[in-house]
Amino acid sequence: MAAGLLTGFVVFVLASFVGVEVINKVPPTLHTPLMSGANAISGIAVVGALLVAGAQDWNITIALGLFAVVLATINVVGGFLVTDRMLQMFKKKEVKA
Amino acid sequence: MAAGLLTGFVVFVLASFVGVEVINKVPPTLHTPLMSGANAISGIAVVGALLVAGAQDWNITIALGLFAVVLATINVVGGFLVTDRMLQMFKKKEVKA
Amino acid sequence: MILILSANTMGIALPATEILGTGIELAYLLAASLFILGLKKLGSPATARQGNMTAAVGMLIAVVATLLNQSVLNYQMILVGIIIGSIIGAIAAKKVAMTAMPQMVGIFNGLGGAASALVAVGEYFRVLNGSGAVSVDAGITTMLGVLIGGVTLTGSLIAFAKLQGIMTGSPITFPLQQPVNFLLVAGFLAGSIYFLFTPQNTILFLGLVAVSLLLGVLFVIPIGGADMPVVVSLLNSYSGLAASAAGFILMNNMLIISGALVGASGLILTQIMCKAMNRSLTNVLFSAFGTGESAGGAAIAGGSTSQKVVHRVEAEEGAMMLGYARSVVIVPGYGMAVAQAQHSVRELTDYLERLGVEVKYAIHPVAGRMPGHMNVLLAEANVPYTQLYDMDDINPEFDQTDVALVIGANDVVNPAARDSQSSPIYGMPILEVDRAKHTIVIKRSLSTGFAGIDNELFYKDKTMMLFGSAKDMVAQLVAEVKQL
Amino acid sequence: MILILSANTMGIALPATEILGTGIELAYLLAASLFILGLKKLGSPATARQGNMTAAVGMLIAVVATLLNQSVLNYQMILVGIIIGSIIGAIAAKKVAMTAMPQMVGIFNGLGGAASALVAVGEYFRVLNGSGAVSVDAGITTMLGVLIGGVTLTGSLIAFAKLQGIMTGSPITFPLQQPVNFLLVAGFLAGSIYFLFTPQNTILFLGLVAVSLLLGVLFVIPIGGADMPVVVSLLNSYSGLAASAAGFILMNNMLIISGALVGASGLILTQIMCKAMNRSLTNVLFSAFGTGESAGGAAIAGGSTSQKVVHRVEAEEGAMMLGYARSVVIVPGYGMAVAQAQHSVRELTDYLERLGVEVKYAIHPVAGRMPGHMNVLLAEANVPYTQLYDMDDINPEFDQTDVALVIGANDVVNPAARDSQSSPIYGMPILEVDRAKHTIVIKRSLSTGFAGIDNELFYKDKTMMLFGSAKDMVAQLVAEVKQL
Ligand SMILES: NC(=O)c1ccc[n+]([C@@H]2O[C@H](COP(=O)([O-])OP(=O)(O)OC[C@H]3O[C@@H](n4cnc5c(N)ncnc54)[C@H](OP(=O)(O)O)[C@@H]3O)[C@@H](O)[C@H]2O)c1
Ligand SMILES: NC(=O)c1ccc[n+]([C@@H]2O[C@H](COP(=O)([O-])OP(=O)(O)OC[C@H]3O[C@@H](n4cnc5c(N)ncnc54)[C@H](OP(=O)(O)O)[C@@H]3O)[C@@H](O)[C@H]2O)c1
Repeated sequence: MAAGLLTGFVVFVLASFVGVEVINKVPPTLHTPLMSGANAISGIAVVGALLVAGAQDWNITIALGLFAVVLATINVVGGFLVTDRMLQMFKKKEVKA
Repeated sequence: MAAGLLTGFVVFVLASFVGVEVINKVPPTLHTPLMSGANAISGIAVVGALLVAGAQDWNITIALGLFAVVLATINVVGGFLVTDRMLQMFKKKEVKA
Repeated sequence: MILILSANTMGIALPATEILGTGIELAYLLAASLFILGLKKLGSPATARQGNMTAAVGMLIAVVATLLNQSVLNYQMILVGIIIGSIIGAIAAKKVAMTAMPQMVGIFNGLGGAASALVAVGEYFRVLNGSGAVSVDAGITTMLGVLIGGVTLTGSLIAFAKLQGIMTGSPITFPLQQPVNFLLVAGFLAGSIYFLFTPQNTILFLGLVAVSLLLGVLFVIPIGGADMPVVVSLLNSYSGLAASAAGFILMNNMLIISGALVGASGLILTQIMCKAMNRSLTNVLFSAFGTGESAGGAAIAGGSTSQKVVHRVEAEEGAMMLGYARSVVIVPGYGMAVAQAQHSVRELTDYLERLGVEVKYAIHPVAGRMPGHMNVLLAEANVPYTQLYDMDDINPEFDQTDVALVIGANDVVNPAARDSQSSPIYGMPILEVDRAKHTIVIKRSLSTGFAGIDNELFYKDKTMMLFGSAKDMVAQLVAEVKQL
Repeated sequence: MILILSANTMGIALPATEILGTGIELAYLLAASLFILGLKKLGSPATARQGNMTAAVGMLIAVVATLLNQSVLNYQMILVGIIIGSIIGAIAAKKVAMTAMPQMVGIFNGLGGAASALVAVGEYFRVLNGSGAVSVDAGITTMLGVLIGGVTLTGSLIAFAKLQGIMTGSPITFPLQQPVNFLLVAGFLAGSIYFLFTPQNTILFLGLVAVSLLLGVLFVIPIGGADMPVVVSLLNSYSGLAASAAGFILMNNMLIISGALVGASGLILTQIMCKAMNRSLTNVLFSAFGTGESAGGAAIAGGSTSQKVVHRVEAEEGAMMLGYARSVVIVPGYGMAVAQAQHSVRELTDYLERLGVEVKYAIHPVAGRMPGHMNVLLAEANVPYTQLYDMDDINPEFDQTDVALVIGANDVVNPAARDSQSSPIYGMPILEVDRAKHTIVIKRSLSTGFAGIDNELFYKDKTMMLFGSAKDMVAQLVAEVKQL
């Protein structure tokens, strides 16, 4: 296995530990926002898409890449906005409580 | 900065996050054992020592390496044993409580 | 790493590139850290919104950093793509109704998965048309990306269709289903292994893509519509893993990290839901259980209820009971969500409190169709969350409660879960409304909830049924209570 | 990574090596994960011991994996080294008294730091004698390793000496101290930068090593003996960082991870201690504060107490008060640790309980000299931890407490921290024993605790002083209580 892949794996494991620790602390009240927030983060695939769509010349890869960019962006923008919409309510409530 | 160093840094940051998350959950009762336990783990430098002391031929590096091995091993073995000694008491107590 | 990638794409890594590359890498690390901090802040209502912002900023940084990468050239096209995506996303986010959250998350999920899959495919073709030499590592990661991404895409779409009611909520099963699925999986594995040795074989590659898409469909159709939230959250974690896979393909640490974070969160939420329903994940996925309101419900209800007596009550009498009670506990459920009754409920609470009634809300972890579903809705209706009580806090109080008002909840208040070993939901913790002096249940009929099982509660002497849609009934209650 | 390292050492990486290397890397990852899990388990008394084992196993795996590495050849020597180290470590661990924990951790710490520093130095010479070309990266990481490792080593040794009483606990200051330190730091930085361009310059290198060792000494001597626990815990985190630095030098992820873990834990514990003493870390490090019992104590005490009246009490009367009380709260402090009185205290508790007295222990977070110090000692004496109460839980109860028995505690029960703005410890949360109906204080004199400030409590009407070493006095109390 190439060294790069190995380190990637190390990073993956560590990140998973962080994820578990952090998420386990989130109270039920916030599970729905958490779900959609995390979903928005998963739109990080947009970075991959950009890299693939990046090259100048025009070929199948670029086409696929661009399509990926669109889809991922929807996921990111939509995800964060909708999460914010939900949380806005919580905020309101707080002010009033 | 070399790619290797960069990834090393990434790993470092992630590990720190994990550390903070995990340690913050430890109750005061266990702070002393935690302190010595963590100290034992810091003896991991023994690995570095082994790698440096490894080479066959005999030179200053090897000498330093071997010395490092001894010191680190003291740290590791002593650390874990003393922690266990402390925790043994807690165990005992539990059985009785 | 970017360095490696740009090396891939351009054959060389100039020293200039190296410095820039380092900068980009650090930006990525910053972005990843912001994601982590954001998720941490999502942990408390006070900081949650800020946390979401934090994560969004991280995303922005990541995108900008990527655009600075040497190997990214045709900005025009890309910007167009980003703009289109942003507009669609923004509109969708504004339009969606709070009750449609599960679908929404589901569809977004699918898109994320699709993107990851496309990245895998695209990268495959790039390497193929470029050097042409696909290393084993690359082959493996590519296959992973295609599989996870593909399954996430089609699986999410089906989940969406079921939740949206575009297709029947009841499990779709066909003879030899399991064997077929098994064969497909086995086939995919065999194919991928073969592919590793003949990476030039485009047909095979596309075939494998198709199979993974098909797997996504077959994976979700046998699952009941009511279990979709679990599926969505599971697919959510898949979409994370898909992103990680893409990260492995491109040797990009930030993709790997973010993916892992999402993967973890998805898995944990799935666990929580399963635990709250007291079912194993395997049971949810493979037992064609939750048949959704529509199907099983009526049937059973029709069958078993005929003999037993039900105490009906009208809004007027109900209002009396509520108005003259000392303590009222409101138990909202999926029905309240469907009927969008949360605002009227809030109103009812206000009037009752004016009459000096002490009103509390009892929130079951899996009431509704997503974890924390009720909290979101009541928050929308401005109910202060100091009034919301978790199951464990409120259950002991039911003994001293004069009236428990159940609004469109069913399974989460079904005593069978506590009393009858035989019940499929036996062992699932419930809100013990039957302990209250009186219980008023608002629902349209005697039909069942998503678990599709009848509810003894409706036939108890202390229970009064107020039949009708939650919205109308609560509105009527409000009107009546005003009179008092 | 190992691959890279073995490449360094042997010039080439054979495919065979590669497979083995992968195995080793995975073993390392496993080890790191075990460390994390171990630390997690250390979080609850029930699993703590198991957690320590887990971490130890991780360490074993890491060591074995390393020994399998191609580049490790002269086993004989290494094994000898390991055996010697193990023996010394084991003996030390068996012999040390529970009260000497801070020193113990301190000295182990130093050794760890020393090892990391030696690794840095050794690697430097290897590269020098080998290719001779020291890259900038390597230079930086080497310097980091030397600096952190060196400071950790000498700093810990001084801390040890102070805690062990080998050298005076009171801060050692000399004119122009800060400027001198500053110059040294600046010098080190300048030197390191110069070194990056002339890495062959061995003299300079050794000079820098010497400076970092010196810095460690100068860093700790101005700090009061009583603040050593804070220093130890800070150095603990340094030793972690040192390990990480070594990891960067050898490109070994596991070293980096483990180091980061230790670094984090050390920092957090330091923060906790500072907060509990309500002092900033900078204040602890640079204000030559805590003068330790010996020095400041007596002086101040002598000065201020002469006028005021102190109510003395003998063991007999004290025993009466305790025996006939309904509720007694025992407040242990550093004095109990020094006197090793925990076992007698436990005995006293037993007899009192036999007389139907309700006995609780009030544990202040920074009572003693390490966080959780009292918990460990009382655990050693088999006090069930259900009897131990945190500050916040017990403080409200003092009003209903008949007798508060303070055993060798001082600062943590000093009302000044609550009442007099002027006091150096003002704002530090305390155990409010002066709220109890009666307070009995066991200590040898009126001298002060580590904060070196006088304690109003001793002069209150409700307070009775039982002068003498904790061990003897408690023993006497036991004898008397037996009579009742
Ligand atoms: N929260 C989650 O994360 C999650 C995820 C997956 C599954 N689930 C499951 O979903 C269920 C949630 O329990 P629940 O009690 O909240 O809901 P439920 O058991 O599904 O019952 C909902 C009830 O609301 C009534 N209803 C539907 N529309 C209505 C309307 N317009 N007005 C008034 N009533 C209406 C229905 O009865 P009528 O048809 O007679 O009106 C139905 O019996 C649990 O079984 C849980 O395991 C939850
Ligand atoms: N726990 C931590 O992590 C930590 C770390 C750093 C600093 N500190 C500091 O340490 C202090 C701890 O407070 P504390 O009240 O536990 O201890 P303290 O304030 O240091 O007082 C200890 C008292 O015990 C008495 N004593 C000493 N030897 C004795 C013996 N053999 N028999 C009976 N009495 C004896 C001494 O008075 P006599 O000489 O008159 O007997 C002394 O006044 C706090 O100020 C805290 O900030 C704690």
